[in-house]
Amino acid sequence: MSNHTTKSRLQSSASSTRRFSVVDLFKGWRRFIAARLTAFAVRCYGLLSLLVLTGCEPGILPANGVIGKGDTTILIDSLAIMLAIVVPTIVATLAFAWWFRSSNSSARRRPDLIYSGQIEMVTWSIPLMTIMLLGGVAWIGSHQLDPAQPLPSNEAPLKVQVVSLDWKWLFIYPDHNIATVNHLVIPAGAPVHFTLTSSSVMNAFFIPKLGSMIYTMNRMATQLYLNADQPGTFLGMSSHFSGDGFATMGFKVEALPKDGFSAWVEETRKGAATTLTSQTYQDLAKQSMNVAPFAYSAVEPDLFDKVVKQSLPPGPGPVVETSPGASKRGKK
Amino acid sequence: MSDTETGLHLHDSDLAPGDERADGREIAEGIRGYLVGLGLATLITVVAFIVSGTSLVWQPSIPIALVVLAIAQMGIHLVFFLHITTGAESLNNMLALMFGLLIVVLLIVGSLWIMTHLNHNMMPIERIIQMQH
Amino acid sequence: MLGKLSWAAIPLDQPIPLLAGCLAFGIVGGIAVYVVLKGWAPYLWREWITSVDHKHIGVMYVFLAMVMLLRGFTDAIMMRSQQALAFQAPGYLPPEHYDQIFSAHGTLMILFVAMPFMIGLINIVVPLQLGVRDVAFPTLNSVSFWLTATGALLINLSLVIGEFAHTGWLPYPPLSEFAYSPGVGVDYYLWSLQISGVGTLLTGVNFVTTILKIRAPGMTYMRMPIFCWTALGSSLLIVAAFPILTATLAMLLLDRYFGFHFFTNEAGGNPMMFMNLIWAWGHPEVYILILPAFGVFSEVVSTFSGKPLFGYRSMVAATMAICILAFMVWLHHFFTMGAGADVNAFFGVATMIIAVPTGVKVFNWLFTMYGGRITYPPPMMWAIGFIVTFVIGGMTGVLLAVPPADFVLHNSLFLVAHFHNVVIGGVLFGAFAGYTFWFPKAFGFRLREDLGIAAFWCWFVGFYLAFMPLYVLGFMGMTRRMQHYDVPAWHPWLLVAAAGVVVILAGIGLQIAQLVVSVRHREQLRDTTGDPWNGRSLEWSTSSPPPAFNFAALPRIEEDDAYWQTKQRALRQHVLADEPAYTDIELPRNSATGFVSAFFASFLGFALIWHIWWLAALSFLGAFVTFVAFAWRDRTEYRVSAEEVARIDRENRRARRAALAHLGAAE
Amino acid sequence: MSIALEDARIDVGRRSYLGLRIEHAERSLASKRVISGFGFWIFLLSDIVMFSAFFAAYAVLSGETAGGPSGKDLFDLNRVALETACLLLSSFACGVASIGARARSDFMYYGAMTATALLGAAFLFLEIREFAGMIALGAGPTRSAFLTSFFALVGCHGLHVTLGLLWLLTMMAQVFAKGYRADIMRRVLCFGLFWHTLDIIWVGIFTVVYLMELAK
Ligand code: HEA
Ligand code: HEA
Ligand code: CUA
Ligand SMILES: [Cu+2]
Repeated sequence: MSNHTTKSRLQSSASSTRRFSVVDLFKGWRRFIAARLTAFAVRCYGLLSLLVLTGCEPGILPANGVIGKGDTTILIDSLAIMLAIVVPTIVATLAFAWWFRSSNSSARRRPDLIYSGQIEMVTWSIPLMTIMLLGGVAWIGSHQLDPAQPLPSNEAPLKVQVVSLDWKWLFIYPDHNIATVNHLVIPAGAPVHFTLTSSSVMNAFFIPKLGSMIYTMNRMATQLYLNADQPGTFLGMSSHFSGDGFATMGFKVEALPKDGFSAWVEETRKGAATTLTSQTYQDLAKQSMNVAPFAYSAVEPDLFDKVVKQSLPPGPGPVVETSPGASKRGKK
Repeated sequence: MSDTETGLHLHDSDLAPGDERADGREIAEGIRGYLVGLGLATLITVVAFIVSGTSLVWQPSIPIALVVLAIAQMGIHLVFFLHITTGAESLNNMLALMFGLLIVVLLIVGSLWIMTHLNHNMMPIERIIQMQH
Repeated sequence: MLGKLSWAAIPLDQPIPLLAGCLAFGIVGGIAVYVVLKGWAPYLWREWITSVDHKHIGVMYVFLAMVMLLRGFTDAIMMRSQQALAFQAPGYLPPEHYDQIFSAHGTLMILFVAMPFMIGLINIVVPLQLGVRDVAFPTLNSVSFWLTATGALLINLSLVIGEFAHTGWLPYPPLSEFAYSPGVGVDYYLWSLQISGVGTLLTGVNFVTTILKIRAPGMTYMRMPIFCWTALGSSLLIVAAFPILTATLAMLLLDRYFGFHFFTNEAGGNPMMFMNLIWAWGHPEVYILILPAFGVFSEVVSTFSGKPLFGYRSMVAATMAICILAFMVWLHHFFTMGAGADVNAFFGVATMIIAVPTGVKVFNWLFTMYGGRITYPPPMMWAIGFIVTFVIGGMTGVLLAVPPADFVLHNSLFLVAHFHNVVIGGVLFGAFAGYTFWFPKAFGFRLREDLGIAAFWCWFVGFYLAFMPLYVLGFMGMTRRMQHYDVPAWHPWLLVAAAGVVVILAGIGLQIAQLVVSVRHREQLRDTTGDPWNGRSLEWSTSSPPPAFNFAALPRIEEDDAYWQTKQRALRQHVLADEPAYTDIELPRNSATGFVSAFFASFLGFALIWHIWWLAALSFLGAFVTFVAFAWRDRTEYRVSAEEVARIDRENRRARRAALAHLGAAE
Repeated sequence: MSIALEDARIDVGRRSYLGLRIEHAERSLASKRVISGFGFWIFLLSDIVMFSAFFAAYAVLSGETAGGPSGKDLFDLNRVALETACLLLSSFACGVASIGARARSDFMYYGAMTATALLGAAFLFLEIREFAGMIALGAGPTRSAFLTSFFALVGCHGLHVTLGLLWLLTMMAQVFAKGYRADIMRRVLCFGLFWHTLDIIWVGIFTVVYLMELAK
């Protein structure tokens, strides 16, 4: 087979070594069509399971939660500040272009206007002032909305540990000792403290409605505080490309009223689902796409730390085939 | 640029980097220049090696001393071996050098600043655990 | 024997790229055979392939860029149609293919379209504007071009043999590390960029040296046309930024080939370092592209407004300021990595500061137009379209530089819209303006204006249709690089975007038609004067196309806007300057060094990608021997006799006199 | 004996500028020697920028020993001192060679070039011994990110020295075959620049990599 190792996991993994002949060309096409059909079926199934996402609110506007509102307010303000100078610039461009066209006999020509100290002052200072204003906004905004900055609240934040895997999301609730995959449930009105890492490659954790995204990286733990003011169902996703299964990394975010959240925790604990142990984690870490949401009723202690500290090895990535095409390097 | 006023082209009186002044010089004089460079460079190298191993100076100042010595050393190489000077005839060479150094400094200082902050924010797992408990 | 290469490398199961690739190589091969059969091969070899004439090299750069543009556009159409179809459906491109497409599209467009186009224009124009005969290192110039071509060849080879990277146009580790990308795709990427990167670096060295050291007498810095300044800025950026790229890619290569741990997850490697380094190159890179475009627009706006550029000194200062600032902002590409408030805020503000010199440029163009007598041939249309479009793209860029805003827009289609806004509205429009502006100079005949203007409108409308929806989609939370999606609200906007691409396609069709029709009617469109636009700088003072030696005698410059002033004087006094005393002219001889070393470099790259070590060693040796052989040459120049020079120049002077008479009559 | 500048700058003071004959204009272009030297200088600066990326990587990764040996365990100050001495002296010898070439003194040119080559080779020999020793200890570049960045940075310099040696031999051969011709002299100039620059980079390496580590 070729080097498209990841693909072959999804499609037929037949034929490892083959010699080339013209007949193969046709066989290749037949196999191509067959594989395409199976792949299509697999995907349709996967998509069905993801259809739940279509009920989620996707956009960043109108925002929900202090961070989302903060981010988008700054965004709109900055846009307004700049439009105040950009729109006149565009209008002036079109106006000058129209008025000074060579056929307009009423335009006053000033071929000697090539320097003017006054105009120069204006051309430098207008953008400069705008940027000073905007720079101030940016400076204060970055400090107040830094993702690692705890939210002001008299409630202790809910802790959620997030692991991005190839290609799904794992959410661990250390205080409740449960975990979910591709399904994040949070209490509305309470701050949430996410600690995030990745099992293999980089991703970014992003719930547009709630604001700030943040990267997830193996061996590292990033911090993010968010909250949802109102209950709702939102779209969550990876916003940093992570390989062929990237587009299937959507997850559903439910902000439930407080009692609803407790009920959900209880339900999940009692659910017949399995325990997340080092072993099940390593199985989960293998590449897969379109994983339907599910939950773990219990979690091995400190599993997240083991991932960050690499006592659990990074996700394995694609399986290297033993065909002539693939090289022997890569086993560590 | 002064050349606009005088009407003289700067590049008329250029020197290639590495060239000494254009008017011919004696061999002995040339060698003397290199010897001076060699002497100074040796001196500074020796000092640097001694400083790095000594316990006589205040320890935290050693890296700073080493950096300063390295910069001095590079300056000596530039002046005595590469003949980059501030003279008008090698102005372009000097400007180019300055631009290069600026980039080097921006790249190294910027990278270190960014990377220490990133590492500080994400590496020490103990600290993160503390924050969680 | 053949390393990792086997029949399995040919992607029989991916008919689309395979067919497209075969078709492309078939066409190229067909053209090659046709050329040989027609007996044009010696001409090609003599006048183009081995030419060290900066004008010919420039034309070849632009040609390469246009061919790659078509390839990149094919990718763009595929992405747009995939996203139009892939709503709650898999679409027709499976992920591993889609991922290769956007990676190849980005890489090609930035490095093999935008860069060669700009470098091509610089090559054609800068020595002419400086009033000199050639660049500082003519043979090196040819080497640069051919190494760039090698890079382009390797990338396109990945269509048919093996695969391209699935990692995006900047291959972030650990995804691009061997553990997660064991195929040859990333290796194709790395080697083609390393090889073409050497070429680009040499170009940068060449033009910094040319502009700082070789100018016609009297051409002081403050008299240089502004395009030379922006070319200088761009070259300085190349010289300072490309080594960073080379080093970074070398580190990734060491990781992939020898198990080093720069950016791996294991053994203490740090992927964040890659992002840091690659953007330390990547951000200056976008200014490498845009600065020459700014230069083109400065020339165009001033020429067609019939006025000198307003605020020349400010323009120079702004250009140089952008050069330095370009190296102080790179973190804005990873605000969301979590470097903390201070770092984010610093780089955010530094980024915004670039809007100041850029704004100054925009306003100076406006005041150049103010009080002018503006005509609207295609170059000027592109310029107006550029100002309007680029200002929007710049504004969204500044918005992304506000860290909290970037926290919700990073990697979204808003970002994609931003950079297409500046890259198409800025760089590509600039390239097209330069192309239509200098085409008569390079080939001696004009392009049809009606078709050019129609093409402009298609591009302009198509661009807004194709990319404004992406801003909306960014607000709607759609990220980039999505092979499929399930959110119903996104679908209609993606359909509009797809429609926009069809309009752009019409624009491209018109551009091709413009070229074909103009070539066929070149006799009617002949530029006999050498000065079709009533130009201002020295390139218009020589014939179109210029003779190999550009100027029979080097012009002596005594004021700004050199050629304009000469013309004015001639008009006033009704005479041309006296005929100079003609002398023999020495010119560099043709050299196959560039072509031959690129030939070996292609094999070298290919062998390294496929781990065919013996071939790699052999081709390295070949390249080395070529180099030594070149260095051993004794005769590197040839002579054009004074009579020949006189003959050519007298012809030019005759045409010029006629043109001046015409101008004088019009006045 | 006085030293003649090859390609000596054509006298282009005010005289030829004011001289009205236009063909003199060409003479006011910079001489080829200046152009080559300056171009190569720009190239060297870009090379320095490339090294600075490796320096930055080293600075960031030098603490990442992944449980393996650190610099303190591996570096030997005496060898570094010896290496430094070799390079410094070779830089001096290279300077003497360029004077020799300009003075047309075969003895000086070939003699000093040979000395340069020998000292450079000695440096390389020491470095290769160091690398081999480390690899034998299991401290090769694949052991940890620290060693990765160490081998890459120091190795990249070593590679430059190797290429420099090749170039040096070529320059001796070219002068031997073609004499002190103007174009050859331009290359001698560029080679000298290259060699001195390698020494400057080495100053950075022995300070940042070796001395800093041992001073910790
Ligand atoms: C110079 C840079 C450049 C240019 C010009 C373009 C042009 C276009 N780009 Fe692209 N694009 C990028 C740089 C560029 N792009 C980059 C860097 C990425 C990111 C890649 C990544 O994610 O890693 C990207 C990604 C990207 C995406 C992926 C978005 C995603 O991640 O989801 C899409 C989707 O549709 C897209 C579309 C287009 C379209 C429709 C055009 C159109 O405007 C097409 C333009 C058409 C042409 C350029 C045709 C050429 C014209 C001619 C051939 C005329 C020639 C003839 C004569 C003059 C005679 N681009
Ligand atoms: C030629 C290409 C080009 C140019 C010129 C620019 C110009 C600018 N870019 Fe852009 N940029 C790209 C190409 C370019 N960019 C690419 C390819 C990417 C994405 C790469 C990837 O991720 O794949 C990117 C990404 C990118 C980001 C990262 C976003 C993210 O990943 O989340 C940011 C953030 O700050 C940014 C900012 C800017 C700014 C502030 C400018 C400024 O230079 C713009 C300045 C211009 C103006 C502001 C307009 C004119 C000014 C006035 C009329 C004056 C008045 C205006 C004000 C005072 C506001 N760009
Ligand atoms: Cu990324 Cu720490
Ligand atoms: Cu940028």
